[in-house]
Amino acid sequence: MTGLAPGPGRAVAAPGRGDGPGLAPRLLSLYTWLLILYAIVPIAVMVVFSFNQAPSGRVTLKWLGFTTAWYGHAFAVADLTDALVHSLEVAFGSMIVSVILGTPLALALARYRFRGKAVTDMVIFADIAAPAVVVGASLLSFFLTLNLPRGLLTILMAHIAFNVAFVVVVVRARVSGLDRALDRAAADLGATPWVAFWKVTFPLILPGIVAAGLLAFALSIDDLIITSFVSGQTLTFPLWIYGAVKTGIPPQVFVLSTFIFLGGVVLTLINTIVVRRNLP
Amino acid sequence: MSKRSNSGRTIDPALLRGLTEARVSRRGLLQAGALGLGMAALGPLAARTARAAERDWEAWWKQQKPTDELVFANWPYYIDVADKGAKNPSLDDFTKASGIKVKYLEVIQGNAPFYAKIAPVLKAGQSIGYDLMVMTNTWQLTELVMQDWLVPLWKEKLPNFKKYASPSVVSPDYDKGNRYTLAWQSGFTGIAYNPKLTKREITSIDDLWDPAFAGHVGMMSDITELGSVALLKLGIDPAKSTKADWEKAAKVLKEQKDKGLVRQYYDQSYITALEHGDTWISQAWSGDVFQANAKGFKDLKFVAPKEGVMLWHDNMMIPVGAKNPLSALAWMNFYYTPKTAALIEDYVNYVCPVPDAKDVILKDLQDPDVANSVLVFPTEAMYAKAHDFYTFKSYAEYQSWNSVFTPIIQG
Amino acid sequence: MAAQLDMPPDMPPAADPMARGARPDRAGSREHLDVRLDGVTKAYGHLVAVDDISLTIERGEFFSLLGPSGCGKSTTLSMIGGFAEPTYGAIYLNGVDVSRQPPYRRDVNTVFQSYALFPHLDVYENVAFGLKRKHVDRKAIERRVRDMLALVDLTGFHDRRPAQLSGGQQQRVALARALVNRPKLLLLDEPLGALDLKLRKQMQLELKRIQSEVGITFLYVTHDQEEAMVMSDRLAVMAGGRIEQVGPPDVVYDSPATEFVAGFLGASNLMAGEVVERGGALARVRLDDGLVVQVARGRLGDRGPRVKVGVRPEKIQVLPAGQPVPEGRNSLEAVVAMTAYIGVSHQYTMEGPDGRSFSAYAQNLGTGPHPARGDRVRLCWHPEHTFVVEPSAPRAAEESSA
Amino acid sequence: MSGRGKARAGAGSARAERAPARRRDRRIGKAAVPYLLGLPSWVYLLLFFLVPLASMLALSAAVGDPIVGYSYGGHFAEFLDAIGQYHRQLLRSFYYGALATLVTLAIAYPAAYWIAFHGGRHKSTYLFLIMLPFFVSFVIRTVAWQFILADQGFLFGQLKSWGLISDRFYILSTQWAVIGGLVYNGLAYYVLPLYVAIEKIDRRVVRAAGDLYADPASTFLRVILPLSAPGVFAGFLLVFVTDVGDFVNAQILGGPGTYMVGNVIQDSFFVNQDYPMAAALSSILMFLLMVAIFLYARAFGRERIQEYAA
Repeated sequence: MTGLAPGPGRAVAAPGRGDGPGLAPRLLSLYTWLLILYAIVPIAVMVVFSFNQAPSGRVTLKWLGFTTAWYGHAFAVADLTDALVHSLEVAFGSMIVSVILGTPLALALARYRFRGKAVTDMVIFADIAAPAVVVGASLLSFFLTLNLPRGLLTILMAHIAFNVAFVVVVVRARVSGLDRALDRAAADLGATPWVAFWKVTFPLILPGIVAAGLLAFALSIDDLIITSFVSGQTLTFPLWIYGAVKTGIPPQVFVLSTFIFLGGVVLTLINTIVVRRNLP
Repeated sequence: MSKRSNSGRTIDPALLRGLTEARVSRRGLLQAGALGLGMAALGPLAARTARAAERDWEAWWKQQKPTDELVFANWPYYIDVADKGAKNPSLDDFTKASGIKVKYLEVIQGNAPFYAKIAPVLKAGQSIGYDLMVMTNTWQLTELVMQDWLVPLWKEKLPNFKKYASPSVVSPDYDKGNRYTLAWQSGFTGIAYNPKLTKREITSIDDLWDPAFAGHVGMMSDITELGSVALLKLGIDPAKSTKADWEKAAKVLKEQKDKGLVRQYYDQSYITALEHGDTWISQAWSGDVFQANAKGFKDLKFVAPKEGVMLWHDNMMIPVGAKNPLSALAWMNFYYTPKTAALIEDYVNYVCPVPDAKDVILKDLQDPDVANSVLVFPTEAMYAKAHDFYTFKSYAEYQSWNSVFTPIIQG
Repeated sequence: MAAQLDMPPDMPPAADPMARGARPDRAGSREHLDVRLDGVTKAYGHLVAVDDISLTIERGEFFSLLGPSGCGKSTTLSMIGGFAEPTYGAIYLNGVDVSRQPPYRRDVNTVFQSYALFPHLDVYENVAFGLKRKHVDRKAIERRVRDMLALVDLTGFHDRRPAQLSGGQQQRVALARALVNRPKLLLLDEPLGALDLKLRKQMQLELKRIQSEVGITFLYVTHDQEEAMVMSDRLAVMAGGRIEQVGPPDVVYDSPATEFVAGFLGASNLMAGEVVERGGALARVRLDDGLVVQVARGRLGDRGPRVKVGVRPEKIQVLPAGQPVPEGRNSLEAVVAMTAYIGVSHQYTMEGPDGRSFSAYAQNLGTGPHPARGDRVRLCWHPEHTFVVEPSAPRAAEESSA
Repeated sequence: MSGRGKARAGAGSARAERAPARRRDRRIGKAAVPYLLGLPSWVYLLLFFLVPLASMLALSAAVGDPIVGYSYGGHFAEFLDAIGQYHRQLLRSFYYGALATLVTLAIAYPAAYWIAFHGGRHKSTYLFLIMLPFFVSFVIRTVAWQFILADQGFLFGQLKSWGLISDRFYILSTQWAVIGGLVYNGLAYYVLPLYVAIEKIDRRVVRAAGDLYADPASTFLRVILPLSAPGVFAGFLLVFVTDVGDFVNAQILGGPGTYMVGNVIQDSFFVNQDYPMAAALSSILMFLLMVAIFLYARAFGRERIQEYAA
């Protein structure tokens, strides 16, 4: 535990500690880099093997030679592409619906005291804390008893059900961070509550809403466990892969995942740059 | 699907049971109060759909209009492919010949899981969206038949079957007279191994119990396969086994697991484990090993152990609610030609249901390895080694098998 | 004197017109009224934040609500602004009951303590916000915003976002944003609290200047007594949700009505005693340590017999121990316990005969020797400078010492 | 202060009769706002979260078989059967979950600490790098580990060819592979809340501890660790619950003895069609996890649950 000594920040040198960071922070720095390496290794495997030869159309463990052929045939496995399209549809749909449903509740929770608030908090908490298997099993029980055929629609319903809670939490944090006086100021300057919301509150919580939406999108597109219960015969991208693992996955899986990975990274970087620019 | 209750048949007892239980559920609803909405709909879950057997199927077939579509649900890697998975020559030939477009889906990963997915939909009287699907002669097929969820085939439209089918797939025990099914492929369950890792030849099922391979023995998670191999090891014919035999088999399987011999109980992924070298020796399906050889894992060997092999049949069938049943029939008939069967066989390497395909493979496709393999075109001697699965007569019997073998894989 | 104050029934009737304010003729002054609070009370559950306040503010007046934090002054302001509804009572603007009107319908604007500038809008848009809501013609908006920004000395800052402005600039934007709407009443909720001392002094004068230029009624809330005195035409001292005293700063300072006001507004030397003689022009009060102090009869009123007498430190004259005391002054002997030189004056803390401590300020006239620590001195002050307050419940004492 | 509040509360209620009646209707209009705002998501969560949970409970008490179908029968014995048959898998899930969560915490903490206190200008870059796995599907990451850990893969295969480890050595299909997979997949979920909590700690407090003669170890144990407890708890919630209910790691990386309760629930639904068993196991899992969270929250201050609900 001595290794975790709170050393000085780079800017502030601790008295009596000499120049630069001490031994402990240096070891910790090395450790952090090792952890980052650990985090990245599977990603590297994915990217590297997307360039591997695979004579039978299945990814192999052995390095058989470099090829970009799979990138040329990225969409050749039709039902994998379909599954990806399903995933995107569900992710977009659940993102939009859960933001529309969750934002007002977040406002209510952040700004009002009302009867049932504690219960609402508990439900939101439970929705987030409930294990995915339970959420999936309960939704399947429900759909089975209702005799509702499972498919894209039930996947969408399930994804909205878990995304709403995350949207509420993220947007609520943003709303809570907002100075209530801004609302008062708007009202004071003649804005009705409706106008005040759209002219003041909404633009200010918009980054929170966008963040919540992105989180919902990410959670949805990566969900396997809950989806596996309510998907019926419809396959999403993770489900397709999960099924294909049994017989060996085609290299296209790594190719498309590399696309998704790069897309996510690039979007995040752009978002960071835009946010930095907008801040003085 | 419309309900035809005026068929003059006496009411099915199961239906009666379902209905009375549904009524209980309504009383339970009042008692349980708060659980409300969830249970209110339990009625439909229990209700039976109209029994398909009541239909006059001949009349039904005659009402069907030809369509230009076919939705085909099959297992992965079970059809010929070209162009890095972009094309299926046999299906393309079919489209060229008939004008029917095929939507080919590799959605079946196992009999039980696939059945569990479609059963609730079929039970609800809804269409599962497939016109044709392929399932093995295990309990789930029996259940499909018992539930009347399969459309009896219209033989008039299947002249090629009569003409080309191997005797081994005509009127099998599990579907007398091929009322519901036509074989897609048959296959042997034997042992695959990597001699470089086992460092010796494998000849016997006992080798799966060899402590020298501890931690590197692959077994199947399909409990029908798992139980059967243990029965063979004990010298019992699975088809004629009894509950007492099953328990004996479970005992040796448990020993095998407890000694740390078993690496994993695999579904189709057993082949990947062999390819990766995680397992050195494994229960295996014949065709998979050939396919693995073909794609570069040349070390892997398939062996029919001296105790015998299991012979199974994967069958094409039409589920009720199919939208393009005539297209399905057309494909079945098209499949039972030496040329189509050869195209597919040369790729999947299981047991071909069309013996005449051998010549096509030898001459047109120039692939003597496949054409001369006893595992693709088995000899009498090979068939003599083969055993059938136990045929379950009731759900209770299946459950009993289940309860003996499931605890082993769920450890 | 237009201010009037409803007295709680359990208080003795006001006798001192200076301290309590005269009761004006209500009907006659109606058209001059700008803001009138009538028995306004705000309760949150069992907690009463504002307790039965009645108050009238005249048109064009710079009026301050002064009190320690938690005294209810901001709540009162909120109710006038329309951000909170009174639990009981009514608020009249120009004679119209607006108690239940939402803020966006009231002809009142507010400068918030945190300024509450819209962070996503630039200075121009912030100031134009209210005018746009009133659908003022675009050209007129442009002109009025420009003029207003000139008035607060922010020409050229149109495109800045609030985060790019200094505290003082933000404060002026907030002021401009409120004033540009030409409200009948401007509410200011401790608007200078976030500024440093120098800027604050500067802004005090600036605010005063702007108020006199635009001629709008200002209702100013602050806990800073000096600020309130510098700026206000009149002020009301609040404590515990009630108004303790209303009046012009000098009157309230020189004649505090309650022990709390005496303690809160400036420093006081307060001594408990008993009225022993009410006689002629001067009454006499015997302090608890036996010393007798003379008080102008008019300042005693009918208080007593237990009272507290007080004198402001700057009214006390510090004489060397032996020196004779001028005729008619109250005086006592003390020892210098601490001295502090703050440039404009010397401040002393003395210890009286019974250990009571006194403070006294002596203007720095640059003459004579100054008493040092340990010196014996004589303190004296004029009876006219002695004020008398009812000894209040312990709470007021607590607060004044806090 | 409190005494005064009470006194004046009396005065306030004495004037109660002065309250104008017309205020009431306006109040109701205003009071409806939060309910109207919350209504859509409430209805949704009721329908697709709470009612399903109830119907899961109902289903766990159903009787029947896959052929006849199931109907509600108050057959609560299913819970006993579930525990009787699958207590090993339940216990194993909690054991794996607890162990994986602890390991995740242990390896995430030093990095979160270093980034928060010494990350300097590049804090967000470090975090971003650790978060990179988020951009790759969970299944793919797990599959990649299957690749890495394969007996003859590029890691162990190489070691074996150099003779550094025995040919028999393997990690895949063992519980260590499963726990390792859980740890990897939970890592980013733990670093983030820990970082947020540690970042919030006032550096001056840390310096004050040093000033008051705390050596680095006790500064960490007595000041930093307690102050980062909210992050530890948030991460625990995210990671532990996810780990206990997981079946993917056990499926892809596990072996014959690593079946977790999630796998059993999956099998019961999708292989055996034993819906009541699946529902009963899910209900038991939910109950046990709620108890675990409650006990944790009890031990470390109850308000924290609300904090993270908020």
